[in-house]
Amino acid sequence: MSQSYNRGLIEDFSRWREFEAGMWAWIFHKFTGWVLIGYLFTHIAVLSTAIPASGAETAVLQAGNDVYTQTIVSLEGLLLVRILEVGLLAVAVFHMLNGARLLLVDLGVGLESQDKSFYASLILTGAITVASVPTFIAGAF
Amino acid sequence: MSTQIPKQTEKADETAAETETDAPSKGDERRAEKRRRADERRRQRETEEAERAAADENTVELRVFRYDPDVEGKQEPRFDTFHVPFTKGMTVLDALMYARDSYDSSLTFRHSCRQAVCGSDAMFVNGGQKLACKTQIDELEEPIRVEPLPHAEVTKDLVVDMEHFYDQMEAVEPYFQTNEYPDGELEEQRQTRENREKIKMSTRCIWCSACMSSCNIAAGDNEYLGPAAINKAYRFAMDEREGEDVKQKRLEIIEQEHGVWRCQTQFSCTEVCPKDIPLTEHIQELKREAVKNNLKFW
Amino acid sequence: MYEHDVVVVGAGGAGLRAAIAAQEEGADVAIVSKLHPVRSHTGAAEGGINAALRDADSWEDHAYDTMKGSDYLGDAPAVEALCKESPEEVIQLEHWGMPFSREEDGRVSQRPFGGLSFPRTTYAGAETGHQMLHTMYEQVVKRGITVYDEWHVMDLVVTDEDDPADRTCHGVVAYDIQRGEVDGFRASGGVILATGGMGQVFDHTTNAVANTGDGVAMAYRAGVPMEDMEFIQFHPTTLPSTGVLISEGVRGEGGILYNENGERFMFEHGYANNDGELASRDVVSRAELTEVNEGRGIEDEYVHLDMRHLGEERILDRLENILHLAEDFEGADGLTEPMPVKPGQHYAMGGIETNEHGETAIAGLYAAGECACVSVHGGNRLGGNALPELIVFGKRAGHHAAGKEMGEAEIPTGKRGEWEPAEYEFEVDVGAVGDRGPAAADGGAVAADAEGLMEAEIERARERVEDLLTRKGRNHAEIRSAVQETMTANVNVFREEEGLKQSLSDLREAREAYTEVAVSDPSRTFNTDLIHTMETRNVLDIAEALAMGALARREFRGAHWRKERQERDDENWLKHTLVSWNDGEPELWYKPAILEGEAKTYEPKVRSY
Amino acid sequence: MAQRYSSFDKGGRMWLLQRVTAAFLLVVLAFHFFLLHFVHHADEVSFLMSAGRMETLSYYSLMVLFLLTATFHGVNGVYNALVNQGLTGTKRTVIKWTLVAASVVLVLQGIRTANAWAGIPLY
Ligand SMILES: Cc1cc2nc3c(=O)[nH]c(=O)nc-3n(C[C@H](O)[C@H](O)[C@H](O)COP(=O)(O)OP(=O)(O)OC[C@H]3O[C@@H](n4cnc5c(N)ncnc54)[C@H](O)[C@@H]3O)c2cc1C
Ligand code: HEM
Ligand code: SF4
Ligand code: F3S
Ligand code: FES
Repeated sequence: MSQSYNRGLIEDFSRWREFEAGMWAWIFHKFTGWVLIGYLFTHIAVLSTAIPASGAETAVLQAGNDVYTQTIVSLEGLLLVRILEVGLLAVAVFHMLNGARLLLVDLGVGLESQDKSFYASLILTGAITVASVPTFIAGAF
Repeated sequence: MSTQIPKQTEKADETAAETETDAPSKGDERRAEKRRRADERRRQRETEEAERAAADENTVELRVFRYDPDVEGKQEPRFDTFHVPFTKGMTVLDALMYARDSYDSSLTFRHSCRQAVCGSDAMFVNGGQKLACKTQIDELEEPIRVEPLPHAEVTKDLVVDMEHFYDQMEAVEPYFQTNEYPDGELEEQRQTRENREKIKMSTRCIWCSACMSSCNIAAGDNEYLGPAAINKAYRFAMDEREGEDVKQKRLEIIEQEHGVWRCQTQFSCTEVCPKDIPLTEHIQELKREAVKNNLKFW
Repeated sequence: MYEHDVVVVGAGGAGLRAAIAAQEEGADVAIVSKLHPVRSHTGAAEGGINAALRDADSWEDHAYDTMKGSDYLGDAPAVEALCKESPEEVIQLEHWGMPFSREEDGRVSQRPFGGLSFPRTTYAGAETGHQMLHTMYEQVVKRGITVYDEWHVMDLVVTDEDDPADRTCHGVVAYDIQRGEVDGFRASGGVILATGGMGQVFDHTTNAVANTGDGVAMAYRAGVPMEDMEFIQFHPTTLPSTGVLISEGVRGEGGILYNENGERFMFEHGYANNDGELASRDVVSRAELTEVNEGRGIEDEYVHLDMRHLGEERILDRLENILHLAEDFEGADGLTEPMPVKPGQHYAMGGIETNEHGETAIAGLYAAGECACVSVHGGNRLGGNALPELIVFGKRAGHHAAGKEMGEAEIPTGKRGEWEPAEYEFEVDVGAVGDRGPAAADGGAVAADAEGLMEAEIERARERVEDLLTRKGRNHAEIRSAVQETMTANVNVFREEEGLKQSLSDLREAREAYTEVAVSDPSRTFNTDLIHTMETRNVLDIAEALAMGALARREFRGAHWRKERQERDDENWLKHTLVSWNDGEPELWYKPAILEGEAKTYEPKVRSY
Repeated sequence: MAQRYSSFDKGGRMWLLQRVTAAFLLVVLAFHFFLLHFVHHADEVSFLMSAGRMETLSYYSLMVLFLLTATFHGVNGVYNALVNQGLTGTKRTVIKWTLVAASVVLVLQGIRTANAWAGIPLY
């Protein structure tokens, strides 16, 4: 493995000062990707409650008293879950936008403005997240 | 003033104290004494420098990484402070040379051409990979911190071991290969202006290793060819004088396990390259070239 | 100890070409270099490589231009070899993939250069040297030639017969910079010196910090004469703080030189009423220095080169790289302010005396490239003639050392041909200080065979390193700057009797100081303090020979200008200066320039363009 | 040429697949979010609504494909990230197969869930 001498905490930390756009983008993309795959597993786990639910009576289903609907409703009733969902949206939106940026980079499009497109992804992510807060929080109180 | 000094002295005292408790050998004592004196000298020098600095407004403060596996008192990495009189047009390399020639002749760094063609003096200046000779002092924030290239083994002070970088550069068969030469005795191979233009930037690499040092992937995977070597491969793969079969071979080289696919388009290589080589662009073009080439046979 | 057939010292253009050539001849070659090959200063060359490639051109024309440019101090057999072989060598480079600039039809481009009667300077953008160096290193990698990089060669291993002509070179001793060990490289076929320029003799130079003329000094101490050392080319427009070259192109496009009072001195002070800024390099350099010396320099150091009036568009179009150079290395913006410039040492025409096969006076010792003096440049080098010299004579030396049959050389080396002693009496002592100590080419006395000689020399080198590391004394840096200062003040573009004498006595002082030199860094790892200290000794030896030659030559020829006699004196001075070390007692002597070539005899003519 | 076929480096194929799935996911994930958070609100979700959608074949197949691509893309992404950090040897083989196993479980479970909604008795 690569070697480097310990240059003390402050010195190490200062390396981050000159992290360029591309590197931040890489780190964020990594982070968001991991969150997304992690979520995919939980998501499917939660959704699988639909399997026992499908055995329920039609009336129960209609009343929304089945396991699946109950689970979802109780989860969605928690403010924390709602907030996490906003977070998830932010993560997903960033990963999508930056992913689109990376696809363009792979096609050799806009390499000179790679830093600008990264900043644009960040700003757009922020805007979309903020704009969707009302929809996401609706009904939580 | 330098923050390391008190710490260093403490250290020396500590060792001295230690040796006292467990029956000091004469050698230990002598060494401790020597170290103490060396510290003393350095402190004195730094005070003098600081005074000079105070007297003359126009100095720059340099904090330089020091390490030497062979010299007692330098085995533990530390930073030394130098105050160098500023002159217009001064580069980081000029400042280092001044510090070496006037204050401490053991200050070690590679340098030769002083004009950004030999690639000896890539270092980590204020948190970025820079060629010291091509970096103007007045564009930097003070104090200027100078460290050896990250992600490489430090040999001494600002000198890092370049062997690994050279190995990677040489791993891509970095030499021209072709099967056909023109017939006439004094006949050159023809090359279009467009083609020469296409490879022009890639031929400017001076092997400084700044890109390699800045790439996180290269830091994590020692076998990754790295941006400079891939760029070298690009220089040949895109040279139309080499012919199709050789190009196939070139693509196989760059497609290997630790080749182009490792690149995560971090762009930091492109950002730091002192020769402005569009490294990421070249790497990406090779990836596409490889995919295209393989799709043909699908 | 390492053993090879051929050991090449230096990995610039000349060294790499020599190694490839020797390998082509089947020899086991090793390159020993204090820098990694791609760090060599050949990489700094911008302009191009002269070669008569086109039908309308001929090697004879190239030879004629070169002879004229040399102010008739070139040796015709060498000049003709250069011009005849450079076309095939350039094509060879092209076949090795060197990315030359191209014409519309796909052939390599050539451009006009000063002093050439045909546009025959083949180039690769403004980075010809870089491309050439890298292309050749690629070939070295391809061939798997062994490279010992970051090994500083300290001295040659040479037997110690009284007459240098009887001596033999068996190898070199070198210091491994990384590991701090001394070891030997034995060469059964030959040692080829290709250590490049000696710009560090002056304090302001376009040369690299590593260009300390080591090879020249080593050969000199071993008994090989140094030839034409006084001929140093100065470039008029280099950046003051770094010595980075600002190409002649700026003046070519219409750039103007101003002094502190804003006067266009080339005209206003009558240095060159016709050509102004475009007068030849030496004229402009002298004009600039006169301005500074008479108090009209800026900060008493430099003058201004102004190109702002050319307009941003034209500057960006034709001189863009100049903008970058001024910005990166001087912090000056050429678009909004004038650029500071001053003359700087650029090239050494002289060096180790060799014949056209690269052989020196000592058997088994060769030299090629800027450290050698074949001589093709004579009193003045034409732009674009150094790079072909590297490949042509690098190749020749490599072939010869590897045993290729090349016939009798026409240029005699050492005192084998016609020669005459100098009549000049030096007032100051020159040469080794105090008791002469063991001769440089000692060791022969203690060992009968090459093996034993190598061992003895390695041991001596170890002791020397040990001594430098452990003793107490002065730092070499002061001594080196003392040398550089006096050389720049007195042996610069202006050379007057008094100044030259002054330089010799200053050098004497520096030599004496050097006897007390010590290295303060005790480290065994990458001890650059030690390397620089050893280099400073070489700088001293060279500076002295240079000043001696300059003092004795009372005429104005090529780059050598003397106040006492400001014209060429063919009657008395159509001859090469040689300085022999003689185990510590330098001797100055002369040998005639060879003007009879194969094509014709080059009759000295007035050098005017 | 058969040789060339087999020498199509795995790295290259995976790299390409990662991009292709990304392009696909870009569209489908946007659609997914839009449908389930903006058209229908999260707190209104119920089994029957989901079932209603799943019963259409095109929606069902889109979702299964979504699951497959997302799993591949995500797991391959994680694997790449680890490999880039210098994962080698046995460790690498172990992790690789663990990831493959996890993906299989994830995909099976997902399909079972989808089937539950779609009323396909295969769960
Ligand atoms: C700025 C500039 C521009 C130029 N432009 C042109 C041009 O356009 N056209 C042209 O024809 N010429 C040009 N020249 C001149 C030409 O570039 C040089 O003369 C030539 O490159 C010298 O090559 P070399 O191989 O002799 O030495 P270098 O390339 O200097 O190589 C010397 C080698 O010797 C090694 N070495 C030195 N000392 C030791 C030691 N003690 N032990 C071990 N190794 C040692 C070094 O490591 C190095 O590898 C230019 C020169 C300069 C400075
Ligand atoms: C919505 C559209 C998406 C796009 C455009 C997209 C794009 C990309 C791209 C291009 C990469 C490769 C980065 C590289 O190798 O340099 C990547 C990596 C990754 N993606 Fe996605 N992605 C998307 C959705 C998803 C989803 C839904 C998941 C989760 C299941 C996910 C998980 C990951 C992971 C884990 C990585 C690896 C990150 C790393 O390098 O550590 N992505 N994505
Ligand atoms: S590509 Fe650029 S940064 Fe990398 S080694 Fe070459 S010159 Fe240096
Ligand atoms: S920094 Fe590294 S990841 Fe790729 S774009 Fe450059 S090689
Ligand atoms: S000293 Fe040569 S690149 Fe900086």
